[in-house]
Amino acid sequence: MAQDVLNALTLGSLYLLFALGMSLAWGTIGILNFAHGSILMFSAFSAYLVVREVALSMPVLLLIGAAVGAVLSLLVQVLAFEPIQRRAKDHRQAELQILVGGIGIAIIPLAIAQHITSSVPFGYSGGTFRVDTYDLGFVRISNVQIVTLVAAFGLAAAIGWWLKAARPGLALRGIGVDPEVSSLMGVDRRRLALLTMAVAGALAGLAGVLLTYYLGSIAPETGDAFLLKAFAAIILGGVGSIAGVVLGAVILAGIETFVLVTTSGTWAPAIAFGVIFLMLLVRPNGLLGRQEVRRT
Amino acid sequence: MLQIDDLHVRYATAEAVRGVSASATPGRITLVLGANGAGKSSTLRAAAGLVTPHAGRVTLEGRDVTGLAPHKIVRHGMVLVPEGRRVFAPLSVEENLVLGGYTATREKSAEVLAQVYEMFPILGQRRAGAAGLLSGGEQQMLAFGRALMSSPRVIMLDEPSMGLAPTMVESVLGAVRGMADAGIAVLLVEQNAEMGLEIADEVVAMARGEVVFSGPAEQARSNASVLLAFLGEAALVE
Amino acid sequence: MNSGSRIGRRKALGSAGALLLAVGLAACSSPSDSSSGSGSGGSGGGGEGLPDTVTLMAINGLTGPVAFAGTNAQKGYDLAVEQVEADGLLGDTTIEIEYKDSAASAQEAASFASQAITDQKYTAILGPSASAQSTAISPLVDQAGIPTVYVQSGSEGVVTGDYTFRLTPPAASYFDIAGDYVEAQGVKTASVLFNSGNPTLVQLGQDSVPALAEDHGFEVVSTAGVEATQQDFTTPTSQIAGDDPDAAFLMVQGPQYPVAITQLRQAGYDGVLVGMSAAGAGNLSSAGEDAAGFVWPTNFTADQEGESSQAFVDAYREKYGEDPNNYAAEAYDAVWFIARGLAEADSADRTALQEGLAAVAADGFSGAQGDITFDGNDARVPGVLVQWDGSREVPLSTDGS
Amino acid sequence: MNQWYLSHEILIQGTFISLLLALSIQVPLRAGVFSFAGIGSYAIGAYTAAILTIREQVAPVVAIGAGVLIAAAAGYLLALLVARLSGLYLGMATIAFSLFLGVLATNGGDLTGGATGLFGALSTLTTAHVITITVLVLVALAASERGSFGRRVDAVREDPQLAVSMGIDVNRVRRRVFVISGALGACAGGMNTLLRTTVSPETVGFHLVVTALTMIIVGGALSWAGAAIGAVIFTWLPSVLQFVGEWQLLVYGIVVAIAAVYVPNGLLGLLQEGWRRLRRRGRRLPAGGASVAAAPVAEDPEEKLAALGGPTAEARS
Repeated sequence: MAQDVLNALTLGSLYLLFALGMSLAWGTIGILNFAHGSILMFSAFSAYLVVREVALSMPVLLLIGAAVGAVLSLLVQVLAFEPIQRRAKDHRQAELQILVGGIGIAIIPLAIAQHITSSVPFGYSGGTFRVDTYDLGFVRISNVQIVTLVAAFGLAAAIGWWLKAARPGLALRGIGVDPEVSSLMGVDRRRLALLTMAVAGALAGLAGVLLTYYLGSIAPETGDAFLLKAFAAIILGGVGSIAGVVLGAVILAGIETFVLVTTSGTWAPAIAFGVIFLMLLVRPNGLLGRQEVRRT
Repeated sequence: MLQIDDLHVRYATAEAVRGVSASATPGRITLVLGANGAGKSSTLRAAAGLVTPHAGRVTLEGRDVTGLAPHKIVRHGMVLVPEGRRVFAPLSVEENLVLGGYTATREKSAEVLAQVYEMFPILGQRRAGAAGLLSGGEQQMLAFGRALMSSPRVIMLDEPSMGLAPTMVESVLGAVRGMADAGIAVLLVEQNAEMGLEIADEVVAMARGEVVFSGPAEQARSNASVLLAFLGEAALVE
Repeated sequence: MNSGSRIGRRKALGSAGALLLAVGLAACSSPSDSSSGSGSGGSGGGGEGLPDTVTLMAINGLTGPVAFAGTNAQKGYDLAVEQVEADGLLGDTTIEIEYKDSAASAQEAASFASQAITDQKYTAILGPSASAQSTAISPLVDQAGIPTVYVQSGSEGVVTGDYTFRLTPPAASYFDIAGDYVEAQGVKTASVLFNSGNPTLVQLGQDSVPALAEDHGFEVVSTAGVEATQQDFTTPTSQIAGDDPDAAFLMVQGPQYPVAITQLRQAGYDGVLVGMSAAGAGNLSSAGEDAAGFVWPTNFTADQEGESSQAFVDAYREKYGEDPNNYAAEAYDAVWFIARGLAEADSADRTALQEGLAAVAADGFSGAQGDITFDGNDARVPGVLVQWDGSREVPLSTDGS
Repeated sequence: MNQWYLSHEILIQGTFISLLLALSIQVPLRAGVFSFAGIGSYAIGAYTAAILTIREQVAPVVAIGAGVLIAAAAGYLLALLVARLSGLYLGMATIAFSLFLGVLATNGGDLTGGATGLFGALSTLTTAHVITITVLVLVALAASERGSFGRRVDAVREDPQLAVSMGIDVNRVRRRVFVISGALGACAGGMNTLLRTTVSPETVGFHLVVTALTMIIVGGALSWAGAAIGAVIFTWLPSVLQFVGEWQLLVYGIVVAIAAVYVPNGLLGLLQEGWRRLRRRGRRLPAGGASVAAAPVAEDPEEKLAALGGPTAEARS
């Protein structure tokens, strides 16, 4: 039982790491980035390309992953999403175009990674970090599990605090409510949008490297598999609320773990879809979402 | 202080503002009158940088700010209080105000915040509550306070009395007068001409995107019926 | 020295081909008897009934998620074409393969198939390796009457008529070779983890393992399904670790293997681990030492015994400088199968080739996968049990010793 | 010519089926309803046709028709369920609905054939039937893009509130497009199954969402002609791209990304633009814009224009 809870928390922390950046960008600057999974994968993949040549430690790989993720995310923002927002005739059209653009862009890193790896999983066995497992009697926990848990919940707390207390965080929330008035308050929306995308990308990069450590290896297609799960977690918790994402990720992982433990698991894939659908019907703002969700 | 010269604003199919000129000077209220669709809001939005003017000039204290991005114009000392108040509803009252002082330093912001609370005590009482829970009049006060947080030298108000109860309208316009008395240049767009004329120093009347009258408020007040008739006729044409 | 040994092998293969041809003739009572007489005249010289070039269309996922299978199959095809030519089985006739990339699209695959059907230049099709693409092709080719030889495509509905053949034996057909090993390890209880999105894996997990349990006296204590693309196996693996059975059967997709094994070991499970053929082809390398001792039955491994298998492996190593995997071996066998069918039919006519292939299938032949027999049009091999020793796969004898 | 036709028959069939699928997403989109329920309807149509054909040996028209009716009914119920949602939220809810059906198919036991799916659905459906059905659908849709219904749909998209004030029952229009979308999707799914004789859960996954969406976006979102352009391009692109070999997927991704970012009105938009320039009559706006401007506008037109022009100016900041 204790092990199941720990497992659910770990799975939840993986969803969280992935969903955090996505939720941040969506809830504030209104960008639902469908290339997020691809960015996560490609950051982890870049770290793999480096570690294949040089044996590096975990912190260095995490840095590489975060840097690659931030750069990719910025590129996507500057080359795709900014032009879309500049040209779109209204908000709804921009949303749709960003969605499709993200889907299209996501194919590009995927194609490159698939080509180099032939879709064979890659891992960091070339690095210096080794996985150890500790048996605490009532649960078994590995060092990478601890890192993942601490990183996910720690980063969520840090971002939550930043949004709440720091002035740029406040400005970002303002943009989430009313971008135009925010700029009337002197907020440079473009700069904050770039900052947000960079942070989201860096989070995706971190998540990718941690995920690869935690799972042992990931495949080029792994990023996409997390996309809809992360989306379910965001919807469950509520768009624009960091506490909501944390709650959503943990609850989703909890339900999935429960179903896996109590059934043969063939219905497990349906849970995320069920959660998305039911939440949107019953409470579109999510458990902790603000009342005024942008619903254009 | 604020000088708008021969401004033209064009949208996809129509020219909303055609050669409008207006100005606002410290301590005085310039009232812009006009029917729906006369181009008042467009003039303000263009001056604030929300839309790019097609032609013309906007200068602030002699500096050309035409076509600058809105967040830059704020830094030049001019702020727009948009139509419909548009407070950040889910954010707390205080967060709204702090965001208003985004361009100021932390110390300056704290100082002005205290002044705003003094000016609008109700905001101080509700500082931790969500802005969306305030009444319409209170929200308008918050919008004023938020605009004042950047210590502007020019303030543009787009229909502050819209949708408010008559008693609220009076206190809102009182607050507008107060801002001008504090030495700020005020450009006020108001549909409620009679109330507006009571506090205005200068009047600009617009119809179909053009200025049809411009002059001191006394002159407008003395010819109020003529002016109103003209505006009414213009409104019919619209 | 190298070239000397190659000539020797060629001879061996050539005579093997001739022998098969003769056997085929003896067994054959089809209308092609008369023409095959002339074919037999040139056991090393080929038949007059064949054109200079026989063109095959290979529809394969060369890009996309199944690219790994597709590109390796391509190597196997190419090697076999070279060997057939050198062998002289078809005389002066050469086989030419045109490659079409169906990526991951059943529609693309079906479209290429219909191009092959319409264009009389193509004698046969080497089919795609993904079941979803193959099931879309089978009704077309059966109706149009163009022989089609698949590799992989383990699903039902692929080998449906006279014209569809499959050179990859279903994993379930040789899965029982794991039984003796498991029994020798003293396994009394077992857990099963299977991918619920893949028909082959579902069948193995839900039918083959329980059947094995019945035959070899162990009990399946738990069965869990995972999603098609699942990457986190923490919950099922710690459940298995909690149940602590003697053995765990992992029936998942290639990329899932290193993850599942690593997590199972991290969960503290140290029992016997058994998988299926998807664990091969280098998929375990990223798990490294964690996967040491992992055992799976497969249709082919580079170090398996048998003359025909080793001849293939040697030639492959020489040509590509690497060990062949099962995808390459199956593809290699597929081309040899068609070549033998062509020799049998002594004609590039599609109907004649189908009869030739049926005759070859009736007799079976020795190829990269060992001694291949057929159940109808569907290949069967004895299979080989292999073990991951931490860095590479090595064959085990099936009794587990 | 005949030779060419035979060897490309599958792609020709595929073009028409993809077109119907793309239309099942586009019809709602034209009414401003961002719904992917058409993908789920495709699954409903595909499985219904397969089950009826294999088990009951019914005629193709019955097999497909049954799927169309079921999906249309499902679309109606879904429209009632998601009446409160719009935008991306509606999009994601309907994606969830569609993908859920895939899981349902995997767990359907003998009825749906589980993970293997169903095969052997042999029927007498021919390419000519497919083309005829598609053309009839296109004629109906083209007609609906004109006339009063088309104007109502455009109004609902451009400004739902304004549409309400014009006396349009927005919810009714929404329910209708859900039903039409369901019927179109199911028709595509049913025909595809009967032509391919097989259906499996993996053929009705998320990739259909991507396919349909890219066709519409690249082709043009506001007219059936746009969907047709998209369907032709993306059905034939892979065979055209054979020459780029292993980089096919990469090229595909780049094409979609560039189209989505830089050609927001799709190729149809570009063509119309070019045509307009050619005729030097730059006054007519694409589809909706004109009809809204012509509508009796009760509210402040200046504000309305400002709202339309807003984002362009805002994004400068």
